[in-house]
Amino acid sequence: MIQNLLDGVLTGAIVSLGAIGLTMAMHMLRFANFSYAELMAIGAYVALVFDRLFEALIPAARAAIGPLSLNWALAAALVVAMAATGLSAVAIDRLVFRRIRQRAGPLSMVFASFGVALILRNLITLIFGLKAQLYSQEIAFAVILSRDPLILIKPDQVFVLAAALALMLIFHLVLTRTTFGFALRAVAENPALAQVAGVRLSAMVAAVWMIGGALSAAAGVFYALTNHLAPTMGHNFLLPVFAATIVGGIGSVHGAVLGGFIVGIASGLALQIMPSGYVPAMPFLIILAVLLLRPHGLFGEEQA
Amino acid sequence: MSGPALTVTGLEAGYVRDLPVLRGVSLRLESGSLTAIIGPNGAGKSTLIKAVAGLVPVTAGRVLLGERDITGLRPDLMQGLGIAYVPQTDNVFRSLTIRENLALVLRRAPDRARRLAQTLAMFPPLAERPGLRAGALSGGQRQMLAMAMALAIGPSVMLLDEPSAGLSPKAAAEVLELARGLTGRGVSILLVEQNVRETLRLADHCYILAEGRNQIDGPAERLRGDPVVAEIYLGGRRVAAP
Amino acid sequence: MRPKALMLAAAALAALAGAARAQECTVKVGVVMPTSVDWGKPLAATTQWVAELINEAGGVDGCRVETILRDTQVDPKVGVDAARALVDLDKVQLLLGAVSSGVSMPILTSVAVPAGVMQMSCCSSSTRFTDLAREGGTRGLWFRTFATSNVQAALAAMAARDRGIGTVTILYKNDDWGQDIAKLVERAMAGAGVEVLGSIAITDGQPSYRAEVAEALGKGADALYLALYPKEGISVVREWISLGGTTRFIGTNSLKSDEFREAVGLKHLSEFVGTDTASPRVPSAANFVEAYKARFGTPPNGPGLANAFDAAAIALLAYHAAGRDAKGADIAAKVAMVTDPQGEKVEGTPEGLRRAIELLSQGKSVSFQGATGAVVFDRWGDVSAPGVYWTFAEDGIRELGYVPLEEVDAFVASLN
Amino acid sequence: MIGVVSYLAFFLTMAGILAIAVLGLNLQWGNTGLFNGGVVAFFGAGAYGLMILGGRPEAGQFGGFQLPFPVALAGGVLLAALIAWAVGILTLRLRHDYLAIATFGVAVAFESVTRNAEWLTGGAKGLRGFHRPLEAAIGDPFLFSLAFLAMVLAFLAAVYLGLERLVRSPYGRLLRAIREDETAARSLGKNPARLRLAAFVLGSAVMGLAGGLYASFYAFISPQDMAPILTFQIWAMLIVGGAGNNRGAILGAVLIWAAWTGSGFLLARHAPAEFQLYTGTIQYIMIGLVIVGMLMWRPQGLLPERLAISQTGGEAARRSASRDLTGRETE
Amino acid sequence: MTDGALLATRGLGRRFGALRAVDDVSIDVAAGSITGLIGPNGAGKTTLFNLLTGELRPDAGQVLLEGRDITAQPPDARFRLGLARTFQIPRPFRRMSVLENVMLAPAGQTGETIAGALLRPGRVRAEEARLRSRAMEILDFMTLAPLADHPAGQLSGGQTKLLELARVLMGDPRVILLDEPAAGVNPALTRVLIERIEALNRDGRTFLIIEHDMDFIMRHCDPIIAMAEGRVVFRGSAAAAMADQGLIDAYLGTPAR
Repeated sequence: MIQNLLDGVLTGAIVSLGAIGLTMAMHMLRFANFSYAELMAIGAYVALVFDRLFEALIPAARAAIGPLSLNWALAAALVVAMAATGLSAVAIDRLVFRRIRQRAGPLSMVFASFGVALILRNLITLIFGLKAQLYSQEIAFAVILSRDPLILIKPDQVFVLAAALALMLIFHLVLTRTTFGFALRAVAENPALAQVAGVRLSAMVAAVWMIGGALSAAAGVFYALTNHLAPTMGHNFLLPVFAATIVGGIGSVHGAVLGGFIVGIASGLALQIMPSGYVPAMPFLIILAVLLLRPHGLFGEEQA
Repeated sequence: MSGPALTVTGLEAGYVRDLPVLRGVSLRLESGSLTAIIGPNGAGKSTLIKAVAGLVPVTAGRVLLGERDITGLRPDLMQGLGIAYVPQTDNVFRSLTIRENLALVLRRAPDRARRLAQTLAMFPPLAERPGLRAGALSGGQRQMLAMAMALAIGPSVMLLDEPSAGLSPKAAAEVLELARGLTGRGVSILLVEQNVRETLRLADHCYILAEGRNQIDGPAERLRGDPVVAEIYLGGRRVAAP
Repeated sequence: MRPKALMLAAAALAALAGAARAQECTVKVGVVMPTSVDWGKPLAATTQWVAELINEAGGVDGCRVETILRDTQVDPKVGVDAARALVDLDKVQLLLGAVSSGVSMPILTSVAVPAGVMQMSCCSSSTRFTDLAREGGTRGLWFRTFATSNVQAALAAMAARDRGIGTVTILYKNDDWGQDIAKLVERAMAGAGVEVLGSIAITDGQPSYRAEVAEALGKGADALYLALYPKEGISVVREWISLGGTTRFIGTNSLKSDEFREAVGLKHLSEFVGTDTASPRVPSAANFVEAYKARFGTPPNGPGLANAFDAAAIALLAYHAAGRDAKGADIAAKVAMVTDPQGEKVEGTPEGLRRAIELLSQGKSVSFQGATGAVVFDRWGDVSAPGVYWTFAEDGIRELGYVPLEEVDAFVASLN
Repeated sequence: MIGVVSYLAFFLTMAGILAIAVLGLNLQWGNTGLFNGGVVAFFGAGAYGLMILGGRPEAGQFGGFQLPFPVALAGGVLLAALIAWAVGILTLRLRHDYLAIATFGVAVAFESVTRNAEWLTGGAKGLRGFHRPLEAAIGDPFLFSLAFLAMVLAFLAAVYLGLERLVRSPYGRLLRAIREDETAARSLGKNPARLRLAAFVLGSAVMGLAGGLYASFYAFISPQDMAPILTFQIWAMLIVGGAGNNRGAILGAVLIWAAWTGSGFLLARHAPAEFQLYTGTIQYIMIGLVIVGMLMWRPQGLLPERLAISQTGGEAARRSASRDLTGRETE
Repeated sequence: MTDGALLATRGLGRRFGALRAVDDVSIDVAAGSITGLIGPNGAGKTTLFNLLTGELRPDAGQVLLEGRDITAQPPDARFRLGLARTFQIPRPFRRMSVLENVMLAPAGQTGETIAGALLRPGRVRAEEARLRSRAMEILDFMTLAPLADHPAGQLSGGQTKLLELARVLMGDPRVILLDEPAAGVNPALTRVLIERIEALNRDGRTFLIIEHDMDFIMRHCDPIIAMAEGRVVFRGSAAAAMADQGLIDAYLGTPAR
C-alpha cells in the first residue's frame, strides 16, 4: 500500500512534467493536442543519441553519478534533449499547427494533432527501430526502507522525483517572479489584452512550446531512465497526461502538477481495487470522475 | 496643440472577410485633446478604436501616429510606440496581482521599479494593496487599474473604449474627469462613449459614427447645441416632453 | 464510375501478375505476417528462407516457389484484406501465417475456409482454433506448428516441482496467448503441488509496470513465472530485480531472445529456466540452428522461428506431394504424408529436402524432422511436442534438459 | 477474372462497411460538430452485441443465444446506441475537446473490457461461432460474397438515404442552426443538448451497424479489432472525403481504404525485401501526412459540405406579393 | 403590483464577482402593455433580460410567467411557454436562408425529431408546407418576403432586427422582449418596426423593450421602468418619468441647455 503510494508519486512526477506544457499549450492555443505526449519520446531518443555520443567522445563521462544509473554523459544529453525537443515543438507548431490555425477551426487542430502524433511515432520507429532500448544495461538496486511493511525505493527514483520537483519549482518561480512569467500568464488569460500590454503573441506561443517541449523531454528521459525507451512510450503516456491536465484544470500549471500526482498515485493504487487487466482504463475513470464533479478541473476557470 | 497626434483616413476594417464593419472612417486626434467617438450600437465605434490599436485587420485606409504610418502594426509594437489602449471589458489580467499587472506592461522599461512606484502613487487605492489579485477588485478599481496600466508606459496617445460602462454614475464621472485631467499633461485621448451628455460636456472634439461611416463631427461645444444631435442622441426630449 | 476505375486498376495488376507467370512455372504461396512489428520480421524472413531451400531442392512439383509477403500490421482488417488479395488476385492455394490468433482466426474463417485454401500458422496458439476444428469449422484446412500452451504449462509445473519451488506468482501478457497460458499454468502448478499465489496481467502499452511488479513482489513467492514477450519482459524483469525480487524465474519460449538477455543482463538470469516445445534430441534441430546461423548470422533466438521453419517446410512439401495444380484441400490432405511417423526420416537441410521431394514424388510418405523435431499433427491440425528446458548463456541459449513426449502427455493426463 | 471480381467484391464489402461507420461519424462531426474520439468503441459495441446475441453457446460464456441475424444485428446496434446514450449524458455538456478526450477514454475502457471480461466477451481470444446469414443456404463462397456485398451496399444505401433525408428535413435545419448559434437556437425554444444527444446516439448506432456487419463478415471479433487505429482510419476517411457531405464520406472511405490496402499491395511487390519490415510504419507516416496535408491545404475535404438551403420560398419568394403558398419542394 | 402581470420578477438578483449587476429587482409587465426598460449603460438591463429568458441563472429571486414560477426553466422551455426575445446584437443564422430562419422557430415540429424525419415523410411534408406558408405570411408582414431565399447573413443590420422579430413571431409568443430594437436601424426601417410592434400589440401581444432612443420610449412605451446600478429606480407612466426631474438628472442625463 505505502509502496504503491511511493511508486505512484514517481509516476506522478513524470506525468506532471508532461502535463505542465500540455495544460499551457491547450489553454493558449485552445485545442486538445494529441501529439503532445510524443514530445516525451522525442526527448528520450534525442538524449539516447547524445548519451552515446558523449560517452564515445569523453570516456570519463561514463562514470555514474553517485548511486544513480545516471552518468555525466546522460546528464549532459538531458540538457541537449530538452533544448532540442523544445525546438522541435516550436518547429512542429510553425510547420503544421500555425498554418491550420489560420485556415480551419480548433477541432481541425485536434484531428491534425492525431496525424502529427502518428507521423512522429512512426518516424521514431523508422529511425530507431521497435526494439526496447536502455540508457544503461545496469540495473540499479532499490534500497530497503522498511521490511514490514516492505518499502523499497530506488536512488534513481529519488533523483527523478527531486529533479522533477526542482524543474517544477524553477518553472513556478519563473511564472511568479519574472515579467516573462507574467507575460506567459497574461497571454494564457487574455491573448488580445496581452498584445495590447506589449506582449508579442507569437514569441509567447513559441516560448510555451519551448518550455513544454523541454519539460516533456525531461519527463521522457526520466521515464526511460527508470524504465526503457520505446517508440510508443509517448503514446502510452497520452491518457495519463491528458487526465492530469483535465484533473488540474486546463490552463492551471499548479493544477497540472497536482493532477499528475493524483493520476500517478491513482494508477499505483488501482491494482488494489480492480483486476490487473483493467488498470489501463484508470486514467479514463479519473477523467470521467473529475469532469462529472468539476467540469473545469480542480483549478480551472470557465472559459469564455 | 500642435498638429494631430493621430490621423485616420478612409479606414475599412472588419472581423470577417468581405464584411467590413468600418466602411471608410476618417478622423484627427489633435495633440493634447480629448476627442470622443459617439454613435448608436453597431455603428463601429469599438471596432474603430480596435482597428487603430491593431487588433482588427485593416483592409483599407491608413492610420498615422504623428507622421509615422502605423496601419496594421502589431499591437505590442503599438504599445512600444506609446499608444495605450484600454478595452471596455476584461481590461486587466484577473489572475495577476496589481503589481504584476503593472510590471507586465513595464517589462521593457529600464527603470521598471521606479515607474511602477510612480504609477502606484498616482492611484492610492491601488497602492494600498498591490499584492491583491486584480480579479478581486471592484469594477471601479479594476477600471482604475486598467487606466494605471495604460498610463504606466507614459503614453502619448490613449485609446479608451467606454471607460465608464458598468460603473456607478459617480465612478463614471471620476473616470472621465481623470481622462480630462490627463490631456493637461500632453496625453492625447481618443474616447468611445455611450454617455453622450457627459462626453459632450468634457470632450474637445466629437465624431459621430453610424453604420461604419462618419456622420457628423465638430467641436463638442458646437455639437452640444446642434439640434440634429440633440434630436437623435440627447433623447429628443424637447419634442417628446409635454 | 468509381467501381469501373477500380476494376481497371485491378485488371492492370492482374495483367502484370500474368506476365510474370508466363516466364516459367511458378507456384505462388501467400505469406501473411506482421512485418511491421519487431517480432514479425524474422518469422517472415525464415519463411522466405524455407522457400529458397525448397527451390534449391527442386521446387514444388518442379515449379519455383514464389512467396508473396504481406504485412498484417497485427490488424485483423489489414490481414484479412491481404489474405483476400493473395487468394483472389494471386490465386494462392496456400497461406502461411498469420502470427497473432486475432488475425489468423478471421483470415481462416473469412478467407481460407470459404475459398478452400490451406492455412498453416507458425505461431497462433489460441485454443479457439481447436474448438473451431472440433466443430468442423476448419474443414481440415488449418494447421499450426505451435503446440498448444499445454506443453509449456506442464513443463513449467514439472520444473517448479523438481526444483523444490513451493510457491509461484504468475505474470502474463494480457493477450489471448497470455491469458490462455496463465490459466493452464495455474492448473498445472496445482497438479504438481505448487501453490500459485497470484496471477497478474501485464497489459502492453502501459507507462509503468511498477504497480504490477510491486504487487507481485508483495506475494513473496519462491519463484516468478513469466509468460511475457521481450518488450514488456524487459521492463517487468528489470523492475523486479531492482526491487530485490527473487531471480528464480520460469519463463516461456517467448522470452528466448537476445534482446531480453542483453537488456536484463546475464548475471541476473543465472537461475532462469525456460520452457519450449522444441526437440533438440534430434540432430535436425541442431542442424537448423547451424543453418540459421549460417544464413542470418545470428542464432534463431526469437520466438517461433523454429516453428515458422517447420510450418513453411511441411506446407511446401505437402504442396509438392499434391502437385502444382493442387487445391488447398489437396495440399492439406498430403500433410499427413509429410509427417508420417512410419515414413523415411528427412531433415530440413538442402539434402533432406531434396530427398523428401524425391520420395514424395514417388508417392512414398516421409517423416519430416524439422527444427522442432518430428512434427505430428492431430485431427484438429494441432501439434503435440516434447519439451525442452533452456536457459540463457553467454552465446545465447543453452538447453538444460529434454522431456520426452510421453512424459509430457503423462503429466497432462494426470491433471485431468 | 473471377478472382479479380471476387477480390473487388471483398474490397467493396469492407469499404462499404467502413463507409457506413464514416456516415455515422459524419452525422456526429460533420453535421453536429461532435468530436467522437472513440469511434471504435461504438463500432465494437455493434460487433460484440451481434456476436453475443447471434453466436452459439459455449461453456462458461455468457451469450450465445443464436438469435436470427437481423435480431442479433439490431441488438448490436441497440447496444452501441445505449452506450452512446450513457456516454452522451455524461460528456456532451463538456467542451468540445474534452469530449474528444472523454470518448477516446471510452474506447480505451471498452477495449479493456473486451480484453478482460472473459465471461462476456471471450477475453483476448475473442468471440466466434457465429453463422453468417445465408452462407449455408447459398453454399458457393463466391456467390455468397456477392450476396454479402449486396447486403452491405443495401445497408449503405439505406443509411445514406436516411441521413440525407434527415439532413434535409427540419431536423437537419435544426442541426445547422445549433451548430451556427446555440444561444439563438435556445432562445427559439430549441434544446441543443437533447438534439446533440440524439445525433450522437444515432451516429453511434450507425457505427454499431457497421461493427455488426464487420463481425458478421468475419464471423469473429477480438480485442485486436478494438485498437485506436480504427478510429483514426474512420476519421481520416471523413476528413479526406469532406466533413458534412455524405457523399464525401463514402468517397473518403473508399479512397482511404484503397490507399491503405493498395499501398500494402504495392509495397509487398515492389519494395526491397529488407525494406518490408517498415512497410507498416511507412504506411502510417503516409496516412498521417495525407491527413495533415489535407487539413493544411484543403480542410474542407474533396467534396466540401454543400451549404444546402433545404427550404426556399421557391416561387413564393419571387412572387411575394401574390403569396403563392405552393412553393415547390427542393428535395 | 397588479394582478394582471403576465411577466413578473420577485427579488431577482445576480452578481458578477463583486458587481451586483441585478439587485433585488421586482417588476411587473402587464398583459397587453408595451413596457419600456430604460437606464444608463451598465444599469443591468440586458442582464435582467438574460435572467428573464433564462440565459443566466439568478442568485436570488424568482421569475414568474402568468404567476407560474419559471425560474428553473431553461431558455428553450421559456420560449415554448410563450416568452420570446430578440438580441441587442442580432443573432441570425447567417448561413441559413431568411425563410429557414423563420421556419425553424415553431416548437414540436414532427420533422425535428429523428424518428419523425425518417418515418413520417408525408406528415413532415404537409407540416413544412403549412410552416412555409405561415412563414411567408410573417415575412410579408415584416416586409422581408422578397428576401426569403437570401442567406440571412446578407441582410442589413436593420433587416436582421426585423428578421429576429419575424422569427420570434413564428413561435406565437405572448410576451416579446426586445433589446434595443431601434439601435443602428435607419429611420425608415425603424418606422416599419414600430408600426409592426404596435400592430402586434393591438393583437394582444405584450412587449418589454430596452431602448436608448428616448423618443421611441416616450412615444410608444407605457409604463416605463428605469434601472440604475442593478436596481429599479423608477416605475410609472412616460409622463410621470418626464416630470421626475431627479430621475432625469441622475440617470437619464440632463438635456443640453
